[in-house]
Amino acid sequence: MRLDDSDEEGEFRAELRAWLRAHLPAPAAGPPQPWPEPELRQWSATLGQAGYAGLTWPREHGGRGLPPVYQAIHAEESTLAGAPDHVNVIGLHMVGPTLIRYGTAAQKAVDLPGILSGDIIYCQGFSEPEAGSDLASVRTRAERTAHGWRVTGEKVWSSYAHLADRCLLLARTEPDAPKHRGLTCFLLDMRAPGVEVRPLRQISGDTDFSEIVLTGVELPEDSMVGARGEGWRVALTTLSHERGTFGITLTARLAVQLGRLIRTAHVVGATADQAVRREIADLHVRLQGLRFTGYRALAELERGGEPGPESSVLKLRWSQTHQQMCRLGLRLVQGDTAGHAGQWAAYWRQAQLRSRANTVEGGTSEILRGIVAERVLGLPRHR
Amino acid sequence: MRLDDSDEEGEFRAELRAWLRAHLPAPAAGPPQPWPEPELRQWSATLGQAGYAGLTWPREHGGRGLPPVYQAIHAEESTLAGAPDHVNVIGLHMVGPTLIRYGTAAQKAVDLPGILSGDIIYCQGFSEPEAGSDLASVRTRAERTAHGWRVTGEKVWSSYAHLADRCLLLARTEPDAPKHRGLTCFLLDMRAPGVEVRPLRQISGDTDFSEIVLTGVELPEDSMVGARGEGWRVALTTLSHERGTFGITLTARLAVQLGRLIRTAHVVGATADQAVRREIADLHVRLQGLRFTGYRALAELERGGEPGPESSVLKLRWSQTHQQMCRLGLRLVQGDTAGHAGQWAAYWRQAQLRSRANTVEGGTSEILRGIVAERVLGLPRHR
Amino acid sequence: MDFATTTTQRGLADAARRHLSDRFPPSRLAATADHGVLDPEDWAALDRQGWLDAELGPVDLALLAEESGRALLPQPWVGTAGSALPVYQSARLPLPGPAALVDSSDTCAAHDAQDWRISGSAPGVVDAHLATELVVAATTRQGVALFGVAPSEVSVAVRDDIDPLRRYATVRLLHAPARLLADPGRTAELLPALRLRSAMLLACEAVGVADGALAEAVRYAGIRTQFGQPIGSFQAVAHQLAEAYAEIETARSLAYRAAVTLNGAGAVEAVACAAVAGPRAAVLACEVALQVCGGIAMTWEFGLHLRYRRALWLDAHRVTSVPPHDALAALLLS
Amino acid sequence: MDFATTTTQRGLADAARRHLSDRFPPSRLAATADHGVLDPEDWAALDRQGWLDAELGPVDLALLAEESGRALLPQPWVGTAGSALPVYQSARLPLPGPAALVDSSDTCAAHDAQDWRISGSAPGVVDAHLATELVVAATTRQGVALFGVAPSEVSVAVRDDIDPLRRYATVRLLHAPARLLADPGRTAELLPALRLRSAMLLACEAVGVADGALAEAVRYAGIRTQFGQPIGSFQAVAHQLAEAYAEIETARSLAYRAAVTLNGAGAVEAVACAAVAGPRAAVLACEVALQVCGGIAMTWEFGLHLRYRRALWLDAHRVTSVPPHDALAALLLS
Repeated sequence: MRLDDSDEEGEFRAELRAWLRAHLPAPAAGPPQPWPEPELRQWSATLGQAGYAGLTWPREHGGRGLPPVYQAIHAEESTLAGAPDHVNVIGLHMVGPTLIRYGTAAQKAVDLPGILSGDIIYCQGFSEPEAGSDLASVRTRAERTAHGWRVTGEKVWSSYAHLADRCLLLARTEPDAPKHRGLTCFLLDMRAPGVEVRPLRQISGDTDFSEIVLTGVELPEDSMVGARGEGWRVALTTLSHERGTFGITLTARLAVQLGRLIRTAHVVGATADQAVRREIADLHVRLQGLRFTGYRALAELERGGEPGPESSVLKLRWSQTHQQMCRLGLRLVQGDTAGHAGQWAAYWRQAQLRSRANTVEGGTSEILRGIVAERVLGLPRHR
Repeated sequence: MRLDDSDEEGEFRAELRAWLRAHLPAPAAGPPQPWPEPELRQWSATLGQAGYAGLTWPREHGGRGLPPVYQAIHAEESTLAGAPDHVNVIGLHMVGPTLIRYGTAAQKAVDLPGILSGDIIYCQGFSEPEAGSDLASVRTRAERTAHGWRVTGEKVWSSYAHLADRCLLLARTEPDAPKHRGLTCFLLDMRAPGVEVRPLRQISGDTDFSEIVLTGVELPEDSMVGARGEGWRVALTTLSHERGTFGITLTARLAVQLGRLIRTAHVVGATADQAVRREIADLHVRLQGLRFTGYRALAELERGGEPGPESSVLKLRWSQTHQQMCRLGLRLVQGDTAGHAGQWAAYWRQAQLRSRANTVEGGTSEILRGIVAERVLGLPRHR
Repeated sequence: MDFATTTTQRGLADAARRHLSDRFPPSRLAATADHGVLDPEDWAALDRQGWLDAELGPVDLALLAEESGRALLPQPWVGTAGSALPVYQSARLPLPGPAALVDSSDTCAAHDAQDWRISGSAPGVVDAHLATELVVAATTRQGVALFGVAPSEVSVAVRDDIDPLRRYATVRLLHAPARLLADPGRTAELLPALRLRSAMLLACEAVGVADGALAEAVRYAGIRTQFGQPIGSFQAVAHQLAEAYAEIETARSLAYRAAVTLNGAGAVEAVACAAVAGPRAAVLACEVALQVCGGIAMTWEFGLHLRYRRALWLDAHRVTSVPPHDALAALLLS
Repeated sequence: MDFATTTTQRGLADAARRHLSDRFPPSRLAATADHGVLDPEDWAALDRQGWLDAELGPVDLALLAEESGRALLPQPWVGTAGSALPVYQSARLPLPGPAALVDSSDTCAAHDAQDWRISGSAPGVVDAHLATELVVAATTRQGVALFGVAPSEVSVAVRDDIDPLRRYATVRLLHAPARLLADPGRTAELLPALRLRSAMLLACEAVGVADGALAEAVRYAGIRTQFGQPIGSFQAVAHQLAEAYAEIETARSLAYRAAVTLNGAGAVEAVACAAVAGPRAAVLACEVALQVCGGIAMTWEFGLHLRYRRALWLDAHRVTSVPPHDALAALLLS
């Protein structure tokens, strides 16, 4: 059991740190500013050129064929250095691995290089208004035509949809089959006629997500990913990718957020308040608990190809901890009657409201507790 | 909407207070001492002689025929004055009203005066090892004999069983009927051959409760309460009594306990600790919330004969608040390295361990939340 | 003892609820939150409904405040009724319209040849930009007195906060002409009473906010289906709602008790209890409702966030300089 | 990075678990709790199992501490291994048997003609009544040094506390003859390291306590039937257990990390995190287990209370004078 890098890992980390220092702007003292879209795209292209995209993809598909720990180091160092999310995070970490497993030769030849270079940005079309926690009940219909498929339906909570070139879509092709067996995955051109993207305004005022409305969109014959009726299995593969290292990203973000909280406490002059001190210490413990649990999950992933059972708690506990952190941030700025908080006031108001979605998005806490209970603890299935 | 007593209520309260002052020992400065059994019995007899037993029972059955608010005033004032529980609390508040409704003339003639005078002490035999939250699954069997019934089975969590003369027993008489329809209630003589009472040692070391093991106990013909197969309905009646005013007793006990907590905080010198101050204030708010919710429930009971829906939260929240209170009490004495806590140390250790049962006994919190969800909020039934 | 609403009180609350739900459908609230423009006709309608009547007792006001919280009434009624109305009543003057109390230690009044003139500033005046007249507590040579000042005579700088329907402003006065509303003797009685009354009404408002959120969530949990059954039939959902209900009912009891006790002994303790419990119930109920309603509740359009923003505002707002927890600890541990 | 147990480490932990579960069935624990008599043969067996070997590293000790917590091992092994063993190792002396550290600022040592003699008192010595030798930190003219004192030379007053299997004693020394175990120079290095090591092992013990409670509750929830189904199939039960699991796994990560980091930079922060998380997980898991197992768990005979008592003891026990939350706050907010 050890926590230090191997020689190769240490070398990779040191190079990456130097590279990030050279390519990222110096971190701001105040709240983070969102990156404009052209800079986001440019950053992704720069990452691709430097060989930092597709670290764990096989070499034959243009990746570097590295073990997951390098992806974890990359995620952690990038986040701690203040890099934005890769604009093609869905392409790199979800769609790419899915295509490597299920895609046709033609799909691999076109999409994989495009994802790596940043020329093809992907979004994901899984959730629907009536299919949230119960994803298998998607209603978007793909009907057979002479030359392919015709798709009609509505997808929600799709991130990066407003920037995306293509979408990995889950649709129902067999309306009479049992609900998990009637689904198929497709690749969809976001510029095809009948595709409409509508931004979703969230309670925080952000518009990170979109609705995608599909009205008789024609898909060509070769757009299917995996076999017809096998969409549920393909979608599960897509969702399972990055389970091992996404926890590392979440934890690194949480560490950055705790740093902001501590800066805010200093700015508003709350660092002598016993209750604030205790809660910050408590948040630090929770953060560290997640961080080292992420490392344990990573070690299991490296050894056995699957993250260990402890990884199932990462997202559940991350969401609770982030909400607690944002709540304290809000309390600090709302209690700042002297007006020292400055831009931090607006930052924590937005962050606090945004954080309420953490226990819903990407698996509700209720669903995650059920997964832990049944799959990890082996409790009898809920009836 | 008013909170002050009516003239009659005020007079009753003033008389009671004076009577309690005259008849109770002065409250101890330290932790409360348990009353020895003979004194407990004597106290109950004294209450009966003074006319403070059966306040809400009809006059024709020896009661005073008063509305529930008098019972509430009595419960509140007695508890605040440090009086012990009436040793026949089950007889007075559960069995008596059940017999008034379902008992035969002979049962009423013998048992009701005995309960009021304290000559017949009652316990209750409902719960079983396999019938806790799911009370209707009791397995204790009562089989028809030539002269009555023969009972075999095991009852648990019976309070006052070690002192009781008689027991209100729930047993299965129709093994083939649906589980709620095969039950019958009986009156059992605790001195009958085949009745064995075994004290249950709890995690706190207390033995408030007993097991009752019944081995071929013969019950006479006239021991049935209510009709054969109607035991579930009778038992529900028994359990529903005092719903309106039991909350008042619980809250008054909580107020006494908060007083002890504050004394402990003074004794160990923790009254300047900000976290302790805040939590005591918080506990006070929770206590007051329960107290005034109890008064609301009482007003509904006075008006409509049924406590209002808000009464359903009293036991749920009382148990949580009492656990929080005992946890702080324990923390105060465990942190008392200087040894100022004295007898309070043992008191809070015992109270804290005992309090863990609060969310289980008399309806688990899980069952109570389900009742609120279905019966008060009208949510669809859990499947 | 009869701690329940009378038939008259229930009638008042029901009428208020109907009036508000007719007049302020979700679309109007959303538009007000986005554009911040209030309709003066709404104020006049409240007046016609009797919301400003002098004979309303504390319990009546409490019930109206609860309804105003449930509806997120986009008018500064709670502030006016809580902290200004008694000043005009005491001065036997008509209420000029929505009013806001400027309760700062940093304002002074002096009488020149003709007029009272006030100078100073106050940082956290609630809804000052919506007031027809500001009621300013200012220090005179004889002590603190209450004055009426026209908004046109002062600078009002509104700032963004968490609740778009209720905003803070910094009010700056420079020799602003003022009319005397209460002399120092009367002000010494009025001002503490105004603070208690305001805190009581805000606690009642919080209960209304909470109750409205719970009702929305219960409704949604009964109709939203996942895995072939309404989500409200899952214990994971139902039990959260039950806990929110418990929090609300105990907070409601304390809010009503603060109203009943407002003008008697023990008011300080009663109001402090209500002020702790009300916003806590509102925040909890809104957070449970957001979780239960899930994705749809995370959209601006669904509107639940307006309740949550109000709950967060109530949780942070302080009527008095001593937070209620501290006030209670001082009472209990002295 | 490879933050997982090696095959050897897992073997050590598995062997420890088997040894303890064979040797300490619930009936033995219950008897020890009731009568307080330990069997010296149990200590000898631990020694034979290698629990006192000099070559055990921090991670090995951590895993053994976890197993000792799971089994509620009724021997003062954690205290001895955490706070005494390194003293004997450093002095190249054999461990005389169970030992307890007397770490008080109120003890002084002086050297008379022949011997060191110690006087003073210490109020919260853990399991002093079970020690073969007391390791006493006492002030000398040259600074604090560590001494060995025979229990027969001192007064040991055991007091009741929450955990019948681990007890505090007040130790009083009056010119008690002592042997020098570590001079002031070495003590200055050893003493802070002993405190960190003890706190780390207690955090690991807490994880074992928690994990054992969860395992019992999960087992019970799978077999206890109410309303025609195992109670573990109800979300109200299952989700509590899932939260306990989450609490335990994060605490376990911090406990192992404290072990890996023990002798390096960052040990203070790492041990403080583990010391916060471990007892919290133990208390939560035991409370969830008590709730899930319900009535039967409220009986003395069921034995779950012994775990809970240990969890409460761990939650209140302080190895250092600065509580870990305060130490962390000081590191983070300096």
